[in-house]
Amino acid sequence: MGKAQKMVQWDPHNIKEKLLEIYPPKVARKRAKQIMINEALENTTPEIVANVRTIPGIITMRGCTYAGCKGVIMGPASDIINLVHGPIGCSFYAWLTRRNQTDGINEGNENYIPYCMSTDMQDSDIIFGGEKKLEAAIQEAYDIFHPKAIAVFATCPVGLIGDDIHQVAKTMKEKFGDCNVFAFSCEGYKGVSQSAGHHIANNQVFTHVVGDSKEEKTDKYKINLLGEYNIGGDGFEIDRIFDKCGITNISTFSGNSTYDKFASANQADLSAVMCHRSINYVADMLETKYGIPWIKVNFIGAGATAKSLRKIAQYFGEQELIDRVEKVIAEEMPLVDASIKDIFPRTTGKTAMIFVGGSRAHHYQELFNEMGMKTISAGYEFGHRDDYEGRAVIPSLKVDADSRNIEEIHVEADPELYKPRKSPEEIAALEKDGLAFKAYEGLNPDMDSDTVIVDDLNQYEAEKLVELMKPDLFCAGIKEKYSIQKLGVPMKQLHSYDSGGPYAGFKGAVNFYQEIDRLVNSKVFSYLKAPWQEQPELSATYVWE
Amino acid sequence: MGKAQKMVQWDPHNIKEKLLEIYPPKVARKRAKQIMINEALENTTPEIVANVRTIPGIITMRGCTYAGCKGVIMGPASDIINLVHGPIGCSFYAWLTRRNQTDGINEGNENYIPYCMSTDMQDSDIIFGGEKKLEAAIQEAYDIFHPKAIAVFATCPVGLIGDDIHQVAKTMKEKFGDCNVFAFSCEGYKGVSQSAGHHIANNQVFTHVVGDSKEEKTDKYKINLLGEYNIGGDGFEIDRIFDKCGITNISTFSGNSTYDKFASANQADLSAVMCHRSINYVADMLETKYGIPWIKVNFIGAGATAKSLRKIAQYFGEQELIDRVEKVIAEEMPLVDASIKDIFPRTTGKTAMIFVGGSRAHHYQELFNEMGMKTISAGYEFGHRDDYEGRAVIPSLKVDADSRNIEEIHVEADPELYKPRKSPEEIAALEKDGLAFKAYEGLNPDMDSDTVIVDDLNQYEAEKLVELMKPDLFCAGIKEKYSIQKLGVPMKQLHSYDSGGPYAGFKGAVNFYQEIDRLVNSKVFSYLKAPWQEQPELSATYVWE
Amino acid sequence: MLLRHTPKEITERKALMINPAKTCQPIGAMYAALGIKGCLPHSHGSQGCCAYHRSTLTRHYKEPISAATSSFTEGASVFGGQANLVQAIDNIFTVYNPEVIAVHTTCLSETIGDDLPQIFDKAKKDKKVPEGKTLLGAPTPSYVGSHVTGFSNMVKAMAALAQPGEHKNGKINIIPGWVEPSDMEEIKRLADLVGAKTTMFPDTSGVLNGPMTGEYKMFPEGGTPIAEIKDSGNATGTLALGEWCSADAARLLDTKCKVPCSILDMPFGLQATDRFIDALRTIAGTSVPEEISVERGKLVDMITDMHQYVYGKKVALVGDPDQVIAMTEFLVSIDMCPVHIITGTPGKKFEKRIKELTKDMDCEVNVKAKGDMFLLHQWIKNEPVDLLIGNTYCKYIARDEDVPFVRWGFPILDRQGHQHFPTVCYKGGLRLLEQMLGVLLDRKDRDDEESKFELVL
Amino acid sequence: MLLRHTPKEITERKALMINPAKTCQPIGAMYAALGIKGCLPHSHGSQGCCAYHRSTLTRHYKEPISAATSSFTEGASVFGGQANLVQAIDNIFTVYNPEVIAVHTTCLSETIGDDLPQIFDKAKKDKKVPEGKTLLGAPTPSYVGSHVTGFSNMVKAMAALAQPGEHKNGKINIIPGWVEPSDMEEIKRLADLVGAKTTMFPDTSGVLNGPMTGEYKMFPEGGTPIAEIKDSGNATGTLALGEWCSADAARLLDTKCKVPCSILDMPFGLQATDRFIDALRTIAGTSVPEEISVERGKLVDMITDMHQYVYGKKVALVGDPDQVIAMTEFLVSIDMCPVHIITGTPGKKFEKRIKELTKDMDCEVNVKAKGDMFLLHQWIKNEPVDLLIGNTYCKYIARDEDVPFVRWGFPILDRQGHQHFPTVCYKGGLRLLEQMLGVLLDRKDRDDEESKFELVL
Repeated sequence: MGKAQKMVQWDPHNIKEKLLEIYPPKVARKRAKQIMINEALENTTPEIVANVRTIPGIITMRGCTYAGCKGVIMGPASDIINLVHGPIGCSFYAWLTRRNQTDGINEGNENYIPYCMSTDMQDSDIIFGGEKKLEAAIQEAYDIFHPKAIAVFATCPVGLIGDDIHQVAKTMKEKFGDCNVFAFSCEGYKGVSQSAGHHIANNQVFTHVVGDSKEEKTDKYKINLLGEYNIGGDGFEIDRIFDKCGITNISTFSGNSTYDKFASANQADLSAVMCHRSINYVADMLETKYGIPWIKVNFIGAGATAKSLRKIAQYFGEQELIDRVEKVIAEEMPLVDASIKDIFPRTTGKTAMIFVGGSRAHHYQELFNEMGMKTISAGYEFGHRDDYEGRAVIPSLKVDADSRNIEEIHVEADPELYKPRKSPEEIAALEKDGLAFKAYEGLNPDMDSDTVIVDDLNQYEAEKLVELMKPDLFCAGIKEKYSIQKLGVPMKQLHSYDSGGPYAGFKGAVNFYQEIDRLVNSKVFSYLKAPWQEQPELSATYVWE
Repeated sequence: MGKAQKMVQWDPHNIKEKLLEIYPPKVARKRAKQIMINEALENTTPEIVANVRTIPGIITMRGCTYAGCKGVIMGPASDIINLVHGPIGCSFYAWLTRRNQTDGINEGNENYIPYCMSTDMQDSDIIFGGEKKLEAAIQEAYDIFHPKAIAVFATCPVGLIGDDIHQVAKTMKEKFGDCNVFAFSCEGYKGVSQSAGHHIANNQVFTHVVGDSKEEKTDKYKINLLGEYNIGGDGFEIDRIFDKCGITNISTFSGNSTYDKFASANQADLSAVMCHRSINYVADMLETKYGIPWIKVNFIGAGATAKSLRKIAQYFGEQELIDRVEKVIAEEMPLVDASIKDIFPRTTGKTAMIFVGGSRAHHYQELFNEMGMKTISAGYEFGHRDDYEGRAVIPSLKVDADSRNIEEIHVEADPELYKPRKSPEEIAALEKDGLAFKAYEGLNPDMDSDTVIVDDLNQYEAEKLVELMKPDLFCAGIKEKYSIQKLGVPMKQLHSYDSGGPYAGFKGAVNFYQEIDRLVNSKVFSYLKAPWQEQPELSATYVWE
Repeated sequence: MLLRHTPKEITERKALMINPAKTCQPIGAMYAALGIKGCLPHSHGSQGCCAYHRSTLTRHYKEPISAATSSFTEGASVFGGQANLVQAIDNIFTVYNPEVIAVHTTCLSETIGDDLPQIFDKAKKDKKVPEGKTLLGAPTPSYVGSHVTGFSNMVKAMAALAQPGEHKNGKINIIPGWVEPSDMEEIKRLADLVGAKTTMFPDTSGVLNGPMTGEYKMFPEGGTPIAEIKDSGNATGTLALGEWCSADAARLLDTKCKVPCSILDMPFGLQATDRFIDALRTIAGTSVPEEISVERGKLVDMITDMHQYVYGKKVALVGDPDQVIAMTEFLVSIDMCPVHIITGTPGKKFEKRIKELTKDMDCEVNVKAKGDMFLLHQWIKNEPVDLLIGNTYCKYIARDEDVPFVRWGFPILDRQGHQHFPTVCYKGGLRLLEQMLGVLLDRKDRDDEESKFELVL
Repeated sequence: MLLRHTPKEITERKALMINPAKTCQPIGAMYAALGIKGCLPHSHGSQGCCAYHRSTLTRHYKEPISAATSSFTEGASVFGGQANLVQAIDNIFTVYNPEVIAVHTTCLSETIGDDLPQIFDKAKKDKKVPEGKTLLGAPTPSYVGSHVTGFSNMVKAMAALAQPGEHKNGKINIIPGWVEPSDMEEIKRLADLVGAKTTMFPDTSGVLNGPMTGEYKMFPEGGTPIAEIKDSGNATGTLALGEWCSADAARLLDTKCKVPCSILDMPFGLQATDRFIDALRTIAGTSVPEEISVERGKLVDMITDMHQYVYGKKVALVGDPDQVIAMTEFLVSIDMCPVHIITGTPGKKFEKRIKELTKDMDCEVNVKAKGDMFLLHQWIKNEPVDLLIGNTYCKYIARDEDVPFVRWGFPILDRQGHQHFPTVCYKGGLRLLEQMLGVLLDRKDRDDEESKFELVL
């Protein structure tokens, strides 16, 4: 298909118009602010509105706060029992659907990920309250599994009927003694998207788990990897590279995580942030409370991976590590280069659209660039303005009713555990040498001018974009996959990776090149029309042998 | 179904009439002699004509001489390469279709049974002769597999074009030195049924293999088991019982056989004959040439098994063996009795028909009797008169054109190896104590009077018999299975056992009881008519809730 | 072991459900609504519900699933969802222009007590509902029943649209229950062959098993036209397939429109199909064409031919009540032994019916309504089975316990075929039998020792 | 290891065939003859041939297979089989009363030079052939070609019955080739949908996939009536599906009756079916109904949805030439890599065609006509594959080499389904794809390490 579409030309303003024209005025006004043409204006960069309510009735890609909390952040923790307090559905839908891969069992940890646990609330519980049932359920879970920890998640009705899940958790924790029980008020109606759930989850993990580990970590070059979720084994590949480099990943938030890893996060000497959106506040809290500085990294893309490794080495500043990192990069790149050499002629010049998450719509452009593919339109499903425009805008963000409801916890330096890893002078020196701390420039600067950036893209706009801009590939989630493919455009899931992956690190990059090559060059999308649909005329006389 | 049919009454003469009425006179006259009513006539027993040509165009159950030779007798020999000289079909159809089970590999023997080898004769071979190709094929088989022995089988055209397969075999045997090569002139057109093939096969094995073993067998109570083919593992079960009794089965003809077992047959002290039809002449030759007496045994049926074991013990006459046999029977029977107790109430009074082979139509009546089932009609597919009427008639059998073509080999006492196992006095004594040597009474005496005995039953007669006598079960082969079942009567294959078995010995008996219970009592044969076929009238008014 | 922490020892649980064999009402309502022509299902709750239901249905069908949501915020949850729903209705008709919006509630909107009829009135008063368009709504509180209940409630809401008229339309209503698009197609094919004029609702065939053509249609050709649903009040009678899925709607048609009804089992397997076809021909006053008798005969033929391989085999079966009841009858009828039977949906009637169906079987039967797969797994550990039948989640048990497994039910997230090949009626019976034989014989071929390995089965 | 003596090292064989991928002509002739209404096939040779062919067909179909034999004895083999055949014809018409007797020869009767036409004349002269009954005969020497040749020869003998008449009957002859009864049914269904009036011969549907009814009919309802076969000489044209199976008959109709013909591939997979349907509608001058386009679209849909799981998978394929050619095109079209391809039937054309179809595939292809499964197994040992497709005999290789295996072709002796569910055309493509995906994903579920085990595929 590619060929034909490379010729497609469009005027971004015209496209924005077309996207808006069908809407009722009020909707059009609102969406106009979330659809942005990436262009230089007189001495200002264009603003985009993000992290705002989805309009009722508009078919959105977004999920809820519970999904962000239970599904995204806590789902990957293998040895913490996730007990959902609510009607059965919420726990059923989050059951094994997020590809939370773990090898925790290899270190003798339990793996409860294949289990789906719920209080299965009934109408009587709604009427008379569900605390007793929750308590009983926690007890039964404890009696059957004897876990290290039990995490309780609230679904919509819980908040409304006023069950005090935190009190129940507290009571049971004290009762058990050897099992940490804590709860999350992550009712689905809170916030405007999964994003609120990430925040709620991370706050509770930080409050109830971080610092709870007795055992001291003594390895060198200890880091936390924040905002990496090990989808398709991304985290396995990144850890493989860290091990090779001699970097010790103490705690990933939260891919392939365990209770003890969370609990030890305070012992790291650096926080490396992958998904800025879902985790930057944890990075801040780790610094404030324990003195761990953070930098933004990205392991999506071979180049980005090399760059991120170098940043970490630069931070620790020891030649031994710097050399080893260079050696690893030198070892890994030939395979990557060979693969690019193979696929580049077939992929270069093709176009892609990416509408996912809070960072992938940005990170994956690295991989497409390496393949010579251009991302002509992109946007986040639950990003905030700073994810588009960079952290510079954070001070200017106004807190609206929806975000106000999401608890912000304020931490201070821990009397015992606070220990600044670097002196202000050292930090300054590193910054002088180009290592930026707490820095993220966002998506917009990395995209070409006149590309179209859309926040919280919806079903209708997606279809229109594809119709007008005819990309060779569209990237989003499962709900979008088949409506896009029906249009004859291959669709790649960048939430679940369509059961593929890993795509992070060096080997992941190679996997991705091959996968995209398969998608944009397969003949199977050329079979859409039958011969009689291409030549419908009846007149044809048949040619016999 | 059973219930209904138990009331069916018939007059055997009337049935015979009905079976014959459709035939052209000539055919009717011929078939009349092969359909016999089992009744006492004034001071003679009724005669039956058997082992005669099938009438062209009459759909028969029979196969050919090649099938009897390659398929039945030589097929089970695991470490002898069977190379079929002819067009591809004959070897293809005999490929793994006979359930020749073997555990020869456990004693380090090769297993060529899963291999199908053929010279795949082409028209050029028919025109210019196939000897060269046969020679080349034997060479290739030898080069690839290095077998102990290669058996060559002639198919129809070979005889007609005059390939001298025996000369080729002789040449190659001499050339190899370490591989016995011998051939079988078993062209399909010879004889009137598989029976001729059994004879040809056994003659060649006796001539080329028996006595060829260097190693001396020193165990006690050495016997040959002749005419047992290990279908469904029958032989495994019988050997299990022999081992338990301390009886050494040196050589089975030919179930689970190997080259060395055939070669050692001359070292046994007794031949026990299962299938009288296919093997009695081998028993005779073993006696004449090596001095091994033979007795008829039957391991189909728990009672028959016990009886046969006792006969063998009686033959050897040592108390140790006699006691051990009794002990084994005492150990095995409780399971059998328990199973009969379970199924008997459901099977007793049911009726069966059996039309197979040269001995099973007789042997299996033992099992049905144990279940309280009556065999109301039976006959052989390739039996001879002596299989019906007993060996007494053998002298009076006249040799017709078809049997004349089947080589009869005449053996004499072997100068070195002949050694009478018992003195004439001992034999006489044993006979006096009721152990009959070389004795077989045949099928007829064991069947009730007024039952209908049919030789070489054909498709038309089978359908008629079922229609008229409505048995609860019909036993024959794969070709008959589904036409009978279409009539709503369960059909049990007694050639292949429908991939079931073992049915021999004690455990086999239990298997058979359960299998027949399943067949004659399953509800699935009651589903033949749809409700609207049972109540076709349209008038019915529907009864709403 | 994937489920390494499941103990063999069974302890009673009063509060904790582990590895459910059910989900909540709204997804059932959404699936049912997709069986109305030109209908956009709408989830009145927070947007996560809608996202989860769409994702699950999409994974099951590998097809686009369109549905909208009221996107509740905390505010709405406190002050009520009317404003959200009215705005949603306006946006939906403006942007997507469906013929019908089928709204179902959620635990959220039910807990705060939103009243759909009243909100619909408001929307109409505010002129948000264009001429000739239809709104329908079903209350589907997630904390009552299961996804099956939600399906039933939405189908009942369809029946509520029916109007009694002067003259009968001579048609028979068929309420197929929660079966696959391919099953609905098959039921229609057989009804046509019998010569019965029928209205079937819902009907997801053509909606959820659509072709790949290069065009995307949010509203494909399939589905029951709303006019036909409204006309179902004039039918001769209603055949409801499945007590749990279809009875409420049928009885509503009876009470409201005096359309008599009969509740049959879902037509899985020989006998249930016999009863369905026989009912159809009796009501329609037609005679069953030979073609159907032949299809039936082919099923009986395979049953008798292959009986020895299924006879006495122990089966663990989990799924939804109507399906499991029919399947149990089928398994028993071919001499298999369903020994562990679970449905996640509540209902003592279920256990009673299963006990009746299995009473002549000479082995112990474990049966539980409102059960879960954790218990099923424990039962299997205590009494192993030869075959496991259930949805995709069963594959964790199948792998751990090394049990042959046939995927059947909802959801099937990891294999293809269910959307294209029916398992209802006689042809479906052939397919079920083929699949059961396939896994049983594959196991035999895998495990037989060499000396027992069979070419012919 | 079941085939423990098969060495990896490949040595050339000139004279010895091991584990054939073919059998002899007569069984093909017998199968074809069963596709004529009221026909009793007759094997002119010794009775073993007939017994073997009936057994093999019975095991494949689990259905009764009636056929008679001349029961040659040594005498007949020396003095000729005329007496036997004449007597057989007399007995057959008297006892079984078929409409047609279709006689095929054997290596035996061919070697001694029996001449069927002359024997038929004798039988007629002797008044052994009742008024209105038909005799037809095909020479099928077992030492030429393969079972496919025998099928083709018998179909050609049917075509030889055709008479050129004054006026065309406006119908299209379809010669389906050696496909299953279910496939023939499917081809007829599609031809009807296209609106083409057709005569299809042979047609075993209704003959070899019959119902269980409590009655046994030696001559079931199915099969092509002899009158239609005779009338095929007046058709507009002939579509022959498969060069090996059907071309000779089609060309005979052309030369003898001036009925033009076109030789198409068997309609397995997307493209071959496209060509078949397009040819049909062009000749019939009709337009293809939406229903067919939708079926097609469903196949394309599954291909695109599941592409990632078949992409680049290596396949070993063995079967008959026409089937293997079409299947190879299908596999290549969905980005699979058939790397080892064997047919037992001779024909250089086969290797040439396979090479064409696979030329753009970026891996080495082993292909051989007149090959055997011993060689296929050795190829697999030298270059392992992800999937094996072939008849039941392949399961010995599949178990030894632990390769996922889809049964397809003739004979299938150990599984059910092939007689009821078509693999031709679009629906058949869906079934083939479902089955290939099934075994590939079963393998993935079996082998994935726990940390990689996937719920959703």
